[in-house]
Amino acid sequence: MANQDQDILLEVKGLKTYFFLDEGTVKAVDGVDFEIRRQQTLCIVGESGCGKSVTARSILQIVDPPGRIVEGEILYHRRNGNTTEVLNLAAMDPRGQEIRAVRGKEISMIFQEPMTSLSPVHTIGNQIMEAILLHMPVSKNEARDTAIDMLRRVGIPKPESRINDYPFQLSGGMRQRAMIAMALVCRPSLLIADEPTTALDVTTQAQILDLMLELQEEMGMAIMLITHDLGVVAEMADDVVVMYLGHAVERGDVDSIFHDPKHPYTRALLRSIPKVGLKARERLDSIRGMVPDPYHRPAGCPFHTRCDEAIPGVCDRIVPPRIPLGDGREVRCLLYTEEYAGER
Amino acid sequence: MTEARPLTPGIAVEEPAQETEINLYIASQWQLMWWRFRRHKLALIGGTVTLIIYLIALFVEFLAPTDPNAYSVRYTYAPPQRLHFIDRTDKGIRIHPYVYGYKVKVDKVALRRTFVIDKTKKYPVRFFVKGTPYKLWGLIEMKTHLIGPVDPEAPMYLLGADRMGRDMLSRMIYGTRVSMSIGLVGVALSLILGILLGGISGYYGGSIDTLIQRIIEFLRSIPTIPLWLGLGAALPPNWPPLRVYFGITVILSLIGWTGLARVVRGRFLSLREEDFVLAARLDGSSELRIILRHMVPSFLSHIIASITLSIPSMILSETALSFLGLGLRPPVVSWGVLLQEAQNVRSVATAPWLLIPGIAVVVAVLALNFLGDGLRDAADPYA
Amino acid sequence: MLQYIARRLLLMIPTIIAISIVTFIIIQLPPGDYLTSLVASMAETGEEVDQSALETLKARYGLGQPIYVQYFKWAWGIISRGDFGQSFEWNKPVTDLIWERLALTFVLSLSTLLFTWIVAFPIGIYSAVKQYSLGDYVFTFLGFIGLATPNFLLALVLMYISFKYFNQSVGGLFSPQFVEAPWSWAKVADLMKHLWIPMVILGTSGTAGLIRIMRANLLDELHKPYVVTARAKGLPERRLLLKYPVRVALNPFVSTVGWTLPGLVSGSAIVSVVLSLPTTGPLLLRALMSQDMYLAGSFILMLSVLTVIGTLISDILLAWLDPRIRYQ
Amino acid sequence: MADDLITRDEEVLLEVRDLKMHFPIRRGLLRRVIGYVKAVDGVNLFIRKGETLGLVGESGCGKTTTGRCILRAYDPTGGQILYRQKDGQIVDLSQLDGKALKPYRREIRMIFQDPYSSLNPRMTLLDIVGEPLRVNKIASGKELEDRVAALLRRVGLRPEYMRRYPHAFSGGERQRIGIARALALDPRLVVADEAVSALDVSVRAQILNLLQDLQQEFDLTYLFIAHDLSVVEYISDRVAVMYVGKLVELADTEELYINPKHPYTEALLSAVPKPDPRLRTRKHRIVLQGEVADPAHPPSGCYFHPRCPYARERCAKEEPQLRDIGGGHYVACHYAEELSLRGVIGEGIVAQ
Repeated sequence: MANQDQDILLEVKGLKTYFFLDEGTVKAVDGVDFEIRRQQTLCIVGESGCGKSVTARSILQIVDPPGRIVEGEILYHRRNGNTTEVLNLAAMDPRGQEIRAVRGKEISMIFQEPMTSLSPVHTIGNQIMEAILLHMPVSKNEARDTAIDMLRRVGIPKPESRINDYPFQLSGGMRQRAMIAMALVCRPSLLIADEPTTALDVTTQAQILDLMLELQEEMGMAIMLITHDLGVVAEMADDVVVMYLGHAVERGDVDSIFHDPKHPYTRALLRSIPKVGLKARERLDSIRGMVPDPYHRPAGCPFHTRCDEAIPGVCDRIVPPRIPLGDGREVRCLLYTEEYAGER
Repeated sequence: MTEARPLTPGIAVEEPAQETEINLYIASQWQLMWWRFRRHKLALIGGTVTLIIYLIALFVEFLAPTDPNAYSVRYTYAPPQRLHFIDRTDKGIRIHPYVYGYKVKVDKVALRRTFVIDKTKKYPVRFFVKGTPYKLWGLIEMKTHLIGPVDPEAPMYLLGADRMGRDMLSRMIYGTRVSMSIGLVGVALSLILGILLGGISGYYGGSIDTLIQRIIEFLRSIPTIPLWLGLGAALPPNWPPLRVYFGITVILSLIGWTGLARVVRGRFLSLREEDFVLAARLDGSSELRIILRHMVPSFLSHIIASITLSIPSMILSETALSFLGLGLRPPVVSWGVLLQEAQNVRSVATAPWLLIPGIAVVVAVLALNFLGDGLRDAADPYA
Repeated sequence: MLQYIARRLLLMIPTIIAISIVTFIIIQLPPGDYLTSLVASMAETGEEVDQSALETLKARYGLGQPIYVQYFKWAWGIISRGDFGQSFEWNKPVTDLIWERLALTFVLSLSTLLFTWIVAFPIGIYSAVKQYSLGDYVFTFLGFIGLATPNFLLALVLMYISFKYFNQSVGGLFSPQFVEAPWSWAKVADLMKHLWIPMVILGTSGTAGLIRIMRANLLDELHKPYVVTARAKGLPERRLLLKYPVRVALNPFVSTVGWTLPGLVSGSAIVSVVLSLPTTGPLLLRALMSQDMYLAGSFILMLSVLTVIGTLISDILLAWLDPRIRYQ
Repeated sequence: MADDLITRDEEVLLEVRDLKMHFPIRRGLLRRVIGYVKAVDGVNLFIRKGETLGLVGESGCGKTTTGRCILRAYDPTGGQILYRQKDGQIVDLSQLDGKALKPYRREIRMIFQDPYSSLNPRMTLLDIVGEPLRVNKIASGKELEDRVAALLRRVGLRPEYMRRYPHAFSGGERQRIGIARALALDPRLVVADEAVSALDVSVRAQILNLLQDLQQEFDLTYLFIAHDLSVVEYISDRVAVMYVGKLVELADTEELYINPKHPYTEALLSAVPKPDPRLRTRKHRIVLQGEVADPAHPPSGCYFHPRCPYARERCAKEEPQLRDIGGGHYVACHYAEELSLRGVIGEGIVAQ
């Protein structure tokens, strides 16, 4: 097991991030636990409003107010040569020097909309060099060379001249490449990608996903990929966390999530997607109802209102605990407790 | 992925939604706007003050203690009096409103007349007193004033008197009607021009749009005040007051319409691209119906907000023009005309109360701005 | 970029022509002309009218001829000889009267603009970053009052206060001994001493307006994704604020400068009357009142051209600041 | 495509021939036209009664414009839109305007992509769904309410909700409202433009199932426009693929997915991530180089040739026409017969 500990890069324990609004408190993330292993890819999958993006932002403490982390630990295992130092990112001051040293250098992030995520009035070169100059003791010229190298690496043609371009002069795919270049230029040990391909076309998405995998092989960083697309998860993930209304309802390795899903939500989700190459015109199983709105979270298990296997009087009362299933798998469903296993 | 919405009833949620939610679901845009506006405290205050000011403008004749043009040489630059309520006489304490009279003291050194309050003379004041006869709205003959001295001849200058011994309070109240209405009429004029030209520009687009846009750009590139001054000076001095009044509103709205036209055009352009407008077209709705039924309700609220915000600038412009003597002229009474009395520092120094109409301007403009800001924030309750 | 500027310069020409026409129409609007009223007043006082001088003037300006002839004579005079015509009231060429006043107007407006920026910029940023804080409320409220108070009223109040409590009269741009004096360093220093009062008076509403614009612009930008990106890079908050959202919020801010400067110039007209400043305002007013048409027309024309140039400058500034416009 | 397919084949409801939609690009002060965006540039396709034709392509390929031309939301620059009326008569919709179009506005209806902007937030469900009935003078008053109630019930919404405003509903429910509006006039052809792409996965299946049920019940014909190949495969009988304003391939769904004949279709299919980790396609995925061509300045010859791994000299010179290579499989590629391309079958297994 010591070996496995060595492997762990980031541990999220009991994370709760709430938004305090006039209309009430939105529990965007309400108890999420997972680990990210070095050089591996963890996918967080869920529908809109499930809290996956907020989870990602909580790690870097860049949740916009009125949102803030109210509970939990985010343990980052920083490796210094042979020793490993464990830092609790959740306890750091969001504006302090400590967390800023982590941001962009050890953990970096890319976003869904490469157009709006880059400053419209600065060249991409300026924005990439800024990241280099912030974290590395190099001169401006060296930073520029590094930036050009990195742009070439992410497949931008003629990087020497492209470095002076503004984001609006690039196409969507190229912009996302520039974003990736900016995120990886300090060789972080973790790249958080928040729906990096959602705004892109399929063929461009394929290019970007391939690029990420290539760079992962080359640079050895771990990837935390946030997506709603189960296809992308299947292509990219080593480990998967399924989220629903702020809960991590299930986690495990990618193969078991797709081929032996445990949580009723995961199972329903997998059944409800049409698959390419599957015979056409076969009726899909749908999940009934709608995702409840964040102000009116159901009591008990958040999924019970739409769950076909919900036990009346139980699931609508008891918040399911985390139930380990071995092999690093975990599910939050009462059906897997000893008490209610019979109902399954 | 736009599934997350704050409001979700739904076929899956079987339990009846709560009462307040139901209200929210069936609330029309005006209700939603009102709920949103209500949260805006300053806007509420602004709205109330605006309402009061317009009510004053409506009942000027009744509210003003005297005729604004009644003058009295005896009371030139008489300072404001205090309204007293508690009357201590030998017979005991009586509670009734009254003012003290004035005594003239001549400063031998400065050779100046100054007024001092003469405590020996008490003039009783009544509410709903019978005073100078007037015609309310030029129609109903009345004599009752909200407040006034029991003896019509008695001096009552609660806000002081001007150079000709005219009552500032009455003049200010009368000024309210002119100053506030000039904003409304001016805005109404700009609105007609703005909606017409902005609507044409935005709806048809193309070369008409280009032309109208060029005209607007051109009008905006002329500095307003010199333009106003020039046009104001062009109004013949022998015009009757009413015609001058309309002349000034036309001048003001000449610039004012461009702003509104821009708002209308912008709204039209963005609405024309909305899917729900295309949907209405595909439903077979006629162009007129699309505009009136589907588009206008969507920007009416924005227009109202812009109107509210453009009234104050009209008021300020009128005040400035009249102050310079290029706008309204006596005997018309407006806040700007009243401030003209305060043009040189000597008269202000002797009678600082001449500046009081300025306070009225500031309060009115502030109130309208707060109201407009609140309306603008509430204008799009679906954002 | 150069092409952009060239195109904008070319565009100015029709605008200025149109403005000159409008100006000319305005100065022609009042019934009668200066000569008729001059003759009338002279006849009243029993002075003798020099018919030949009158005829020369009439011929020179085409008075009595169709209005477009008069316009062309006027316009041609300006283009060919820089001759703006004769001020009837002062009996001097207009050019002799306007330049110094225009220059002073410009100095006053420019210093007011600087004052406005220096005050509005940091307050606007503060108000946006600390939205809904006590400071924000105070500044917002003051801003509203500043917007609601007409400049001339402020001038009156200030004059009253200084007269009443300091027993000195505020007004003018120079101490009495410098008014007629030729330009010298001492006179410039004296100007600086007097400049600040009209500057503050004129700047109040502009400052209030700019604070609100800056605040609104910045609030729009503060939560944009690119700010989050920069934060995720590990940039310290203050540097991040200045480099990204403030920089982007600057663009719409700059586009208002074009309107601010001419707005100040025309706003100063009224304040100058109250404070009796030797700027364009009082002279323009007087010229308008006495139908001294060439003088009034020249002022309106010059101020309008100034506005057009101001807009041009702000467009160029904006293009320089915003690559999206520059590369279009 | 053969001449006048629609006159020969009774089953064809709509035939689009050489449809063109060019948007002028204007610049400068005088807004002079300096070029055209050829959003749709010679599209040929036909739809049979009762079938679903899927139209796929990447953003900017002209699929939405094609749909809107068929709905006559745009005035096409050129081409014909031949439509078979109920009585068998054939009309060219591209030639009609104003009043003459009105009867067809009832028969050809649209479902929008964005469930938010397509519903006027200031109108109640009754007004939104009832608008087509009202303006076509089909029902009013109590009858209108009854019909709206029936429509709402049919799409799975409670009729009691008809006095509510759209803001009371979630995205999936709003999409149902949009469907009810489209159904209000008993349409024959429904153009669904990305009708499910704005919806969350769990709601998407509900709407797809609903669309299928309604098709059965009302004998509807769908033109289903989408970028998501798995959704298109699921709902369509035949699929058409667009690239830069042109149709590159049109075939029966199974045929197209298993046996694509155009290199672009092959690349598109291989780019779709398959939701099964055991089938990771990365190693044998075709990743296209470069970017989609600019419809204002398309390349010469075959628009796809700069990115096509199989491109030859001829492709840069000669524009391939859409042709039937047998069995109703239309391709616009010079070498369709020679190339052996990979499709997808079964659970996404890559076939050779």
